[in-house]
Amino acid sequence: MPDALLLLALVILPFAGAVVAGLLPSHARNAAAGLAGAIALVSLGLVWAAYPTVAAGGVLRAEFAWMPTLGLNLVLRVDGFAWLFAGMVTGIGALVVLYARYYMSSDDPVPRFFSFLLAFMGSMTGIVISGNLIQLAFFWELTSLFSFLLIGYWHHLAAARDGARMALTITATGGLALFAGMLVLGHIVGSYDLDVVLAAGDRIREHPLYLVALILVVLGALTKSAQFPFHVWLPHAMAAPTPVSAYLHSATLVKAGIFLLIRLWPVMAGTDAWGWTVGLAGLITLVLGAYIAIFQNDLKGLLAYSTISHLGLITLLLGLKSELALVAAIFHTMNHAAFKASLFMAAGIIDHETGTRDIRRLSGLNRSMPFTARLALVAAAAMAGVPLLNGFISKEMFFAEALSAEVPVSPLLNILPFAALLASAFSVTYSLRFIHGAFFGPDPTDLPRKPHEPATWMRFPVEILVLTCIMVGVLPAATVGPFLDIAARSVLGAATPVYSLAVWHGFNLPLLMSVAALGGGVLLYTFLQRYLRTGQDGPPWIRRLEGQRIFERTMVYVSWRLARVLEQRAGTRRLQPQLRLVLGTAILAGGGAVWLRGFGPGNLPPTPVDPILAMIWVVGAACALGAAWQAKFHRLAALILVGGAGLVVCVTFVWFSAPDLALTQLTVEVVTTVLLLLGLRWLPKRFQSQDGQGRDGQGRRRQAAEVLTRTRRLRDLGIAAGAGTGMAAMAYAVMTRTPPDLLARHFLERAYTEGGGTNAVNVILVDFRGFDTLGEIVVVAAVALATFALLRRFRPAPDSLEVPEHQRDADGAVSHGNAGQPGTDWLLVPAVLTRLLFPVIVLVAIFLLLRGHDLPGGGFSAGMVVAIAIILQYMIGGTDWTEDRLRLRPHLWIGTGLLLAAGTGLAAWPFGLPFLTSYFAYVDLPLIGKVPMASALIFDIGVFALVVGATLLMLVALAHQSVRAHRATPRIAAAVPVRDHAPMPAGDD
Amino acid sequence: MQAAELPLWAAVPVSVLLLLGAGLALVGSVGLLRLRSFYDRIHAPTLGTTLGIGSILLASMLFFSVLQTRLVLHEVLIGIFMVVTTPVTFILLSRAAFYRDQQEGNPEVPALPPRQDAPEP
Amino acid sequence: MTGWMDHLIIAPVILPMLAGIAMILVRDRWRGATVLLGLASTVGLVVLAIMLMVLADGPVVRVYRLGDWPALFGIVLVLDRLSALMLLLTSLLGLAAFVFSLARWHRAGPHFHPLFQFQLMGLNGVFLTGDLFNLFVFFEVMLAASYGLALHGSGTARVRAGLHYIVVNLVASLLFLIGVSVIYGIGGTLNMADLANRMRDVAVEDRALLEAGAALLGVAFLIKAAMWPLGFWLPATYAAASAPAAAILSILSKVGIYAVLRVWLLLFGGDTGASAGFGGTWLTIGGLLTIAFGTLAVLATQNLSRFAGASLMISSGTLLAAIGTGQVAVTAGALFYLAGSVLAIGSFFLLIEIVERGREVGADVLAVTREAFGTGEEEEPDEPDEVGIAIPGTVAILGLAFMICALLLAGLPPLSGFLAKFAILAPLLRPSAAGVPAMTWVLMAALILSGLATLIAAVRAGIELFWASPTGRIPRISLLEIVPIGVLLLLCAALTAGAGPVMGYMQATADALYAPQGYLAGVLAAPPAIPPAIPGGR
Amino acid sequence: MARLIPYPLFALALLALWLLLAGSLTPGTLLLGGALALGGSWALVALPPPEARLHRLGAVPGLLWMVLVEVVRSNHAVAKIILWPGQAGTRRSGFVRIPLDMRSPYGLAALACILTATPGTVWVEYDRAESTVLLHVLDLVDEETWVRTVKDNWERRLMAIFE
Amino acid sequence: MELVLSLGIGILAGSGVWLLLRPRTFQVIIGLALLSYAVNLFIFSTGGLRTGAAAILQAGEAGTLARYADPLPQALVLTAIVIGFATTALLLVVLLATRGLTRTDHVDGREREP
Amino acid sequence: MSAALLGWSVFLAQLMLVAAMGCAAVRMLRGPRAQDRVLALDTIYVNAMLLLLVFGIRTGSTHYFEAALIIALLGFVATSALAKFLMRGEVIE
Ligand code: NA
Ligand code: NA
Repeated sequence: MPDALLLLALVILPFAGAVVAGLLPSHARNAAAGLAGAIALVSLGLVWAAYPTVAAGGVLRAEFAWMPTLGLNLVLRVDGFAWLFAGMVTGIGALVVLYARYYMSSDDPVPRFFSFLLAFMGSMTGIVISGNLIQLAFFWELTSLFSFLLIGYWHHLAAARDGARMALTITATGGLALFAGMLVLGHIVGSYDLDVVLAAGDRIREHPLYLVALILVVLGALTKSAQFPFHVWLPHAMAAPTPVSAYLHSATLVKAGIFLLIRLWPVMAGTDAWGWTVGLAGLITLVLGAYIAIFQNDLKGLLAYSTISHLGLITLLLGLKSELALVAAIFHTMNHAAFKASLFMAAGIIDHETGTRDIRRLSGLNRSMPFTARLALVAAAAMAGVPLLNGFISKEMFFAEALSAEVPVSPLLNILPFAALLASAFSVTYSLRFIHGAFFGPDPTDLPRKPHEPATWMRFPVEILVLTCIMVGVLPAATVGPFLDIAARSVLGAATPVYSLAVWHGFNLPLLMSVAALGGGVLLYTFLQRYLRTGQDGPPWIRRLEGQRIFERTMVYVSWRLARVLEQRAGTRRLQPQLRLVLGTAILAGGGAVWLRGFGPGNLPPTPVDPILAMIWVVGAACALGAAWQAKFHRLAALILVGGAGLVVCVTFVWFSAPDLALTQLTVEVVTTVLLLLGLRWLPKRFQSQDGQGRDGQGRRRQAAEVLTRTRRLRDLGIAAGAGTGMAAMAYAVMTRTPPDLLARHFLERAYTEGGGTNAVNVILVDFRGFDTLGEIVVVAAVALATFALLRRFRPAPDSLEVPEHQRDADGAVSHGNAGQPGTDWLLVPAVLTRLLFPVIVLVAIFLLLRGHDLPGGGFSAGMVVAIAIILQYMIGGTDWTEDRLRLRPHLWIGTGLLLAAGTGLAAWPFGLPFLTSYFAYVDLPLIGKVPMASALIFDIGVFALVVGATLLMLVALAHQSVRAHRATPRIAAAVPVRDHAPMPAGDD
Repeated sequence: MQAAELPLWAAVPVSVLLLLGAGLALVGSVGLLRLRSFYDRIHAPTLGTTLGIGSILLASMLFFSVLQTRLVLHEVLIGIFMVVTTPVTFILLSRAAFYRDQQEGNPEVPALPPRQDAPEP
Repeated sequence: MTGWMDHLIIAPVILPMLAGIAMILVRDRWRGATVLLGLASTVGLVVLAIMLMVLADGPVVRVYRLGDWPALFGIVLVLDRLSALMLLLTSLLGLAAFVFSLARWHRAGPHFHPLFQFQLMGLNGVFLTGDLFNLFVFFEVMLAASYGLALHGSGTARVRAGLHYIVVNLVASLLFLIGVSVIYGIGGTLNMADLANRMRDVAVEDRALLEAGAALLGVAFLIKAAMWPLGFWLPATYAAASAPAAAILSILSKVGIYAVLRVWLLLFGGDTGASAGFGGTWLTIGGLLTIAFGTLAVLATQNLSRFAGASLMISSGTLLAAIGTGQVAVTAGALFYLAGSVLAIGSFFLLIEIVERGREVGADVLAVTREAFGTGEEEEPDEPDEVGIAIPGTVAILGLAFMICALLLAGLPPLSGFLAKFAILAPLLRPSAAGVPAMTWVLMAALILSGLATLIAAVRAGIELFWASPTGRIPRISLLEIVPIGVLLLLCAALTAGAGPVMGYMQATADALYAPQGYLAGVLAAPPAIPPAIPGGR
Repeated sequence: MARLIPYPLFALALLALWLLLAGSLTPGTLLLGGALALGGSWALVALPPPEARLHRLGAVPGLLWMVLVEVVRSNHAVAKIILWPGQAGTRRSGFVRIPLDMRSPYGLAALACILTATPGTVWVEYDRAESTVLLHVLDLVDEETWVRTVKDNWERRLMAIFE
Repeated sequence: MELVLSLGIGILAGSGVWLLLRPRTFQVIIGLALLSYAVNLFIFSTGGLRTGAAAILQAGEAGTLARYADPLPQALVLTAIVIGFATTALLLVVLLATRGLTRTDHVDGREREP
Repeated sequence: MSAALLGWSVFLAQLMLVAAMGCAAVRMLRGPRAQDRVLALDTIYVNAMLLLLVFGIRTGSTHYFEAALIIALLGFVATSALAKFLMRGEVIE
C-alpha cells in the first residue's frame, strides 16, 4: 500500500464512517457500532502497517496541494511519535466502540453517537499525523467541536449542555490561540511545514517573537489538556456518556495538548519561559487536581480530577529541561491512557448496572460484581503507582526527574520533590477511595438498580486494558519498550538519552518516595474517613472556588452584560444619532482631506455678482431657513416655503443655461407638493404647547430637559453649519476652477452630428448616457411598485381615521368635497375650467415630448405634465368621478414604458450592435417634408410612459387611502371634536 | 442674435412695457405685504397677473418678433393659461379662507347662516 | 460585435430587467407565469455568471460599449475577475433566496417578484459598470428595489427599520452625488479607467478637493458596507426584513466593499501619483472598529436575526481592515473571505427564519437571563435516567445547518471561514525584514477574538434553540426552503475543498486590482462594434 | 360630423394652441396638430364637460374690449389703493352677495375669469340653490352699485353668448 | 456670481441638515428636499456657470464650448432629480406607514421618554 | 442706444420683479395664516415667471419660454392643492 493512500485512508475513513453512521436510522445501534468498530480496527490495522517504516526510523509522508500559494498543504506525516499516538487513538477507539455498543441504551439515537465518535477519531488522527502547523490547528478545532457534540450528546440534561458549552468555549479559545501561535511560528520559520519547523529550533528560540509564539501555543496546549487554570471544563465534561469520558477525557482529546507540547518540545522547550509556563502550570495542576480528586463523591468526577492531576504530572515533566523527562512523559501518557480508560469503563459499568456513580451511595459491589471489582482494583493500583503495574514505572521516572531535573528557578527546584510526593500520596488516597468506596463495605441499600456483572463483551475492553497495565508493569522493556523507543527517538533524534525500562532500579530515593507516597496515601485515607463520610461536596478550604461558577459568572459578565453595555455605548438604534454620526463623519472626512492638503479657491477670477440673482438668492435662502424654522409646528408653511426655495432653484437653472432642468424641476415641484399634501393628512396634528416653564414640582426636571434640548440643538446647529460651510466652500472651490471640458466638448460636437438632436442634454440622456436613464426609470418603477405594495397594507393611525374637521359643518355633519356632488357648488367653476384644461395640458406634454430631442423638453417632463393633468382631475373631480371616466392602468404604463425603453436598446442587437446603439435618419415624407426618425425618440416615449404610470401609481395609491378611510367611516359621522392635538413634550428634539 | 440689434422704434415700446409690467407686479406684491387683511391682500397680486403679465408678454412678443423678423406669438398662450388657471386657485383659496374664518367665527366674514343641507337639484 | 457572445456581458443586467418588466405586465393575474419567469431569470443568471467567470479568468478585460460610444465618453460595462466573482455570488444567492421565497414569502405582499428582479439587475449593474455616475445609478436601482424588498410584508418592525434604512441611504446617495461631482469637476471624466489614468496628472492645488470628493464617496460606500459608526441601520433593517429579502440584502453590504475595492484601488492604488494609498489607514482603523462593534453586538444580542446582522458587520469590518492594509496578498485573502461570507450569511438569514418559526416568542430572553442568574446549578435538579430524546429529523437538519453556519461565521474549521481568516492573516505575517507592524497584531487579535465571540454567542443560541427546548413546536419546513440553504452551505464546503484553485482565482483578481494596467488598457482601447461609416447608423 | 369631431370648436382651439406652440405653419405641423387636436377633443369626451351652446359669437370681441378696459381701470384703482392707502382712508372692503340669473356653467366660468382678472374683486363662493355669487370687493363703496355693475356689465353680455 | 451660488448651496445644505437631525418624520423629509436642492445645484455648478448658453445647438452644427454650456452636469442633475423625486415619494409612504403602525411621527417610531 | 435702453429697462424690470418676489417671500414667512402663505407662493410663482420672460429678453433666447409656460399652466396646481388642503384637509377625496 502506498504511503499516501494509507495516510489518506487513515484520516478519511473515520469521517466517511461518520457520515454513513449519521445517515443510519436512529435505532440502528448494531449497524452503527459495527461500522464504527470496523473502521477503528481497519484504522488500527493501517497504523500497524506503518510500523515497519517507523520502526526503522523512517517517516511516512504525503503531501496534497490545498492552498499552496499560502503554504497550507495537506501534509500527512507519521513518525514514531505520531505512530504511537495514532495507535493509541485507533486502538483505544476500537475498545471504546465495543464498550459503547453495550453501554448505550437502545433508546438513544446511537448512530449519531457513533457518527460523532468516528468524526472525533478522525479529527484526533488528523492532529496526530498533521505535517503542517495550520492543518494541525485545523484538526485541533475539529476535536473541540466533536467533543462538544459528544459531551452534549444527552442534551436534554442541563449538565450536559453546560458542560459541553464550557468545554467548547475553553478549548476552542485555546484552539484559536494555537492558531495564532501557529501563524506566528510560521512567520518566524517562514513555513508551516512541520519538518521545516522542527529543523528551525534555534531560529525559533532566538526570535524576538518567540515569547509570543510560546504563550499562544502553550495556551492552546494547556486548555486542551485541562491544565490549571483551564482545568475547570474537564470535570463538567463528565456529563458525557462514559465511553466518551473513557476515550476523550483520558486517552485522546486531553492528550492532544500533551501531544502538541511534545511535538514542539525540540524547537520550543529548553528556555526559562517554557519552564515557567509549562512547568508551573503542570506543578499546580498536579497537586491541585489530586487534592480535589480526593473529595469527589462522583466516581467520574474523581477520575476527572485524577486525570487533571496526571496530565499535570506529564506537563510538569515536559516543563523540565531534561530529555529523560520527555521520555517519562511519553511513557506516562501511554500508561495513563491504559489505566484511566479502564477505570472510566469500570465506573461506567458501575453506573450502568447500579444506576448511580455516587460513592456515598455505592458500597460493597465486590460481592455483586466481583470480576469488575478485580479489574478496577488493578487499574486503580496502577493509577496509585503500585509496583508491578505500569503506573509505578513511569511514576518512578517522574520522581527521579523531580529530584534531578533542571528547572528554571531555584525555589521551584526545592519544592518539586515534595510536591511530587504529596501529589502521589493524594493519588494513592483517591485510588483507595475509588476502590474502597465502591466495592467494599456493607451491601448497598438504596441503589436505583440491583447490581450484577455486566455483559461479557462490555467487560472485554476493560480486561484488555488491565492486562496491558499488568504486562507493561511486569515486563516493560519487552512489551512497551520498542514502541516507547521509536517514539522518543523520533522526537529527540540524536539527543535521545539512555534510559532503562526496568521494574527494579535498586534502593534509591525514587523508590523511597514511592513507598512514602503509598504509605502516606493510605494513612491520609484512613485519617479522612470521618470527613468523607459527612458527604460534603467539594474539597475543604477551596470549596468556594467553584470553577464552573466562576466561569459562568465571568462569561455572563464579559460576554453578555459588559458587551451589552459597551454595545449600547458604542452604537445606537435611534435615527438622529445615526444621522449625526453619518453627517459628522462626512464632514470630518471631507474636511480632513482638505485640511491635510490645504484649501484654496481656484485659478479663475470670480465673475461679477449679478445683483438680480443675488437678490433672488436672498429670497431662496429666506425660504430655506424659513422652512427649517417652520417644519415642526407649521408643516404647511414649511411645505410652501420649500416650494419657494425650489422655485429659486428653477430660476437659477434657467439663469445658468439649463432650461431642461428648470422644466423638470418645476414639474417635480408640483407633483412633490401634491404628494406631500396627500401625506400630510395622515400625520398627527401638532401645535406648539403654549404653557410656559415649569409651574409645579416638575420645574427643575423640565429645566434640566430644556438645557439638554438646547445643548442638542446647539450641537445640531454646529453640524448643520459645518455641512453648509463645507458645501459652500467646496462649491466655491469647484466653481472657481477651470471646468472640465473633455466630455463637454465631445458631447457638444457630436450631439447633432452623431446623436441626431440639437438638445445636447437630451441627447446625453437618451443616447450617449441612455443607460443611466434606463437605470433611472427602473428606479422610478421599483419605487412605484414598492410604494404601491406598502400602501396596500397601509393602516392609518386611529386618530387620523376620522374625517378632517375641515370637512365638517358647524353642526358636525360631513360635507362633500368633490365636484358634482351635492353641496359642492364652490367647485363648479374650477371643475369646468380644469376639465377644459385636461386636453390642453396633454397637448403641451406631447409637444414637450416630441421636441425634446431638439429643444427643451423630453420624456420625463412630458410624463410629469400628463401625470399632473390627471392629478388635477382627481383633485377637483374626486377619485370616484375621475376613475369612472378615465381608465388608468398605471402598471400597464410602467410595463410598457420600460419595455419600450429596453426594447429600443435591444433593437440594436440584430444589427450586430451593442445595446442602446441609436439609429437616426431623416425621412422625406410627401407633403410634410423631412422628418427626423430617431430611435432615441422611442426611448424617450418609453421614459414618458413610465413616468406617467409610476407617478400615477404612487399618487393614486396614496389618494385611495382617503377613499378607504371615508368608506370606513360613515359619511355623516357623529360630531366628535377632533382636538386631540399632541403638544410637544419637553426635550423633544 | 442679440438685443443690441433691436431698432430703437421697437426698443422704446419694449422698454416701456417691461417697466410697466414689472412695476405693476411690484406694486401688487407690495400690496400683498402692506394690506391689512387676507381678503384685501388677495386682490393685490392680480395687478401682476393681469396687466403686469400682459405688458411683459407684449414686450416679449414685440421683442422676439422684431428680433427674429417673424411673428412670435406663443406668449399669447401664457396669457390664456393665466386667465384660465388663476381663477381656480383664487376661488379655492378665497373660499378656503372664508370657510376657515367662518368656522372660527372671525367677525371679518359674514356669520355662518343656519344651514340646511341643500336638496339635490 | 460579431456574435451573441459579445452581448454576454450585459446579459446579467438585461435578463432580470426583462423578467421584471414581464412580471409587471403580467401582474398578479397569473402567478405561475411570474414564478416561471423568476425561475428562468435566476437560473439563467447563474448560468450567465458561470460563463462570464470563465470568460473573465484570463488576461483580457472585456468591455461592452453601451450605445457603441467610445469608452471615454459613453458608458462601458467592464468584465474582469472581480466583477465576475461578484456576479456569481449574487446569482447564487439570488437563486437560493428566490427558491426559498417560493415556499411562502413571495405571497406576503404584492410585487415581490419584479422588485426581486430589479434588485438583481441593480446588483449586477453595480458590479459591471465602469462609469462612476452609472455606478451611482445602479446603486440607486439596487437600493430602490431593496427598499421595496426590505419592506416586503409590511408590519411595524419592518416599517420602522425601513424608515431608518431609507433615510440613511438617501443621505448616502447624496454624499455619493457630491463625491462624484467633485471628482468630475476636478478629474474631468466619469470613466473610472480614464480617471485612474489622470490621477497622476492632477495638479497639486486640486488634490485637496479631489481627495475630499473621494472621501465623501468613500463615506457613501462605507455606509453601505456598514462601517462603524455608519452602519447602525444594518442589524435592525436586516433583522426586520423577510428572510429571502434579508438574504439578498446581505450582499448589499458587500456592494460597499466592492465599490471600495474597485474605486479606491483604481484611484488610489499603487501607481496613481501623490494620492496613492489615500485613506488606507482609515479604512483599516474603521474596519477594526467595525469588527469591535460587531463583536460586541454579536455578544449582546438575544435575537438571531440581529446576530446575523452583527456577523455581517464583523465580516464587513474584516474586509475593510484587510483591504485597508493595501497589500495584494491580503486582498486576495479578503476576497476569499468575501465569497465565503456572502454564502454563509445569506444561508444563515434563510435558516434563522425557519428556526425561529418553531419558537415561542421571548424564549431567547429567557436563555440569557437564566444563564445570568441561575448559572445552571439549581435548575432541573432531577436527572432521570440518561436516555436521550431522539430529535426529529427536521431539527437535526436545522441544527446541523445552524452549526455549519456558526462555524462559517466564527471562522472555525472545517469550512471556508477558517481558511479565509488564514488567507488574510498568513500574508500579513509573511516573514519580512521590517518586522510585523502593530496594525497586523491588532488585526489578528480582532479577527480571532471576533471569531471567538461569534462562537460563544452562536453556541449560546444554538444550545438554547436545539438542545434546551426540544418541546417547542417543530417547525414545518418545505423542501423549497431547506434545499437552498443546503446548496449554499455545500458551496462553502466546496470553497474549502477547492481552496487552492479558488485562492488562485482570488490571487489573480487581487493582482489585477493592484496592477490595473490591463483594466485601463482594456477599457480605453475598446474597439467600436462597427466602423463609423455605415449608412443609416453612425 | 359631431361624432367625428365631438367638440369642433374646442378642437379648433387645440389646433390653434398647437400652432402657437410649434410656432410654425408647415404642413407637417398642421397635420400633426390636426391629429392631436382631434385626439384632444376625443379625450374631452371621456370627461364630458357640461353642454355648451354658443350664440352670438360676434359679441365676444366687444366683451373682450370691455374686459380690457375694466382691467386697466381696476389696475389703476387698486394700484392707487396700495401705493397711497392714506388717500382712501374711507375705503371699506367687504363681501357682496350678488344674485345671478345666469346658470350656464361656461358663463359662470367666464364670469369668474373676468372677475378674477379684474383687480379689486374676488369670486369667493357660488351657491347654485340660491343662484348667488359671493364676491369680496376691495373698495366696497356701495353694495348696490356692485350688484348693478356685475349684472349689467358682465352677466347680461355673457348670457347673450352662453344662453 | 460663484460666491452667491455657493452661499445659496451652503444655506440650503445647512437648513437641510438641520432638519435632517430633527425628530419628526416630516422635518426629515423636508430636510432631504432642501438637501437635494443643494446637491443638485452643486452637481450643476461643476460644469461652470454660463449665462445664456443653453446647450441647444443649431441643426447640423457641431457645438463648441465657446458658445454652449457643458451639458453633462445638466444630464446628471436630471437623473438626480428624478431619482430624488422617486425616493422622496417612497420615504413619504414609509413615514406614513410608520405613523400608521406606531401612531407616532417620531423618526424612531416611538416617542422618547422625557 | 437701443441696447443701452433695453439693457437698463431689462435690468430695472428684473430688479422690480425680484423686489416683488422679496415682498411675497416676506409675506410667505410672516403668514400669519396659511392662506396668506399660499397666496404668497402663488405670487412668487407669477413673479418668477415674469422674471423668466424678462430673462428671455435679456439673453435674446426663447429657450426659457417653456419654463415660463409650464409655470403658467401648472403652477396653479400646486397652489390649488394647497388651497384645497386648507379647506378640506385632503387634496384628493
Ligand atoms: Na428576519
Ligand atoms: Na380679481
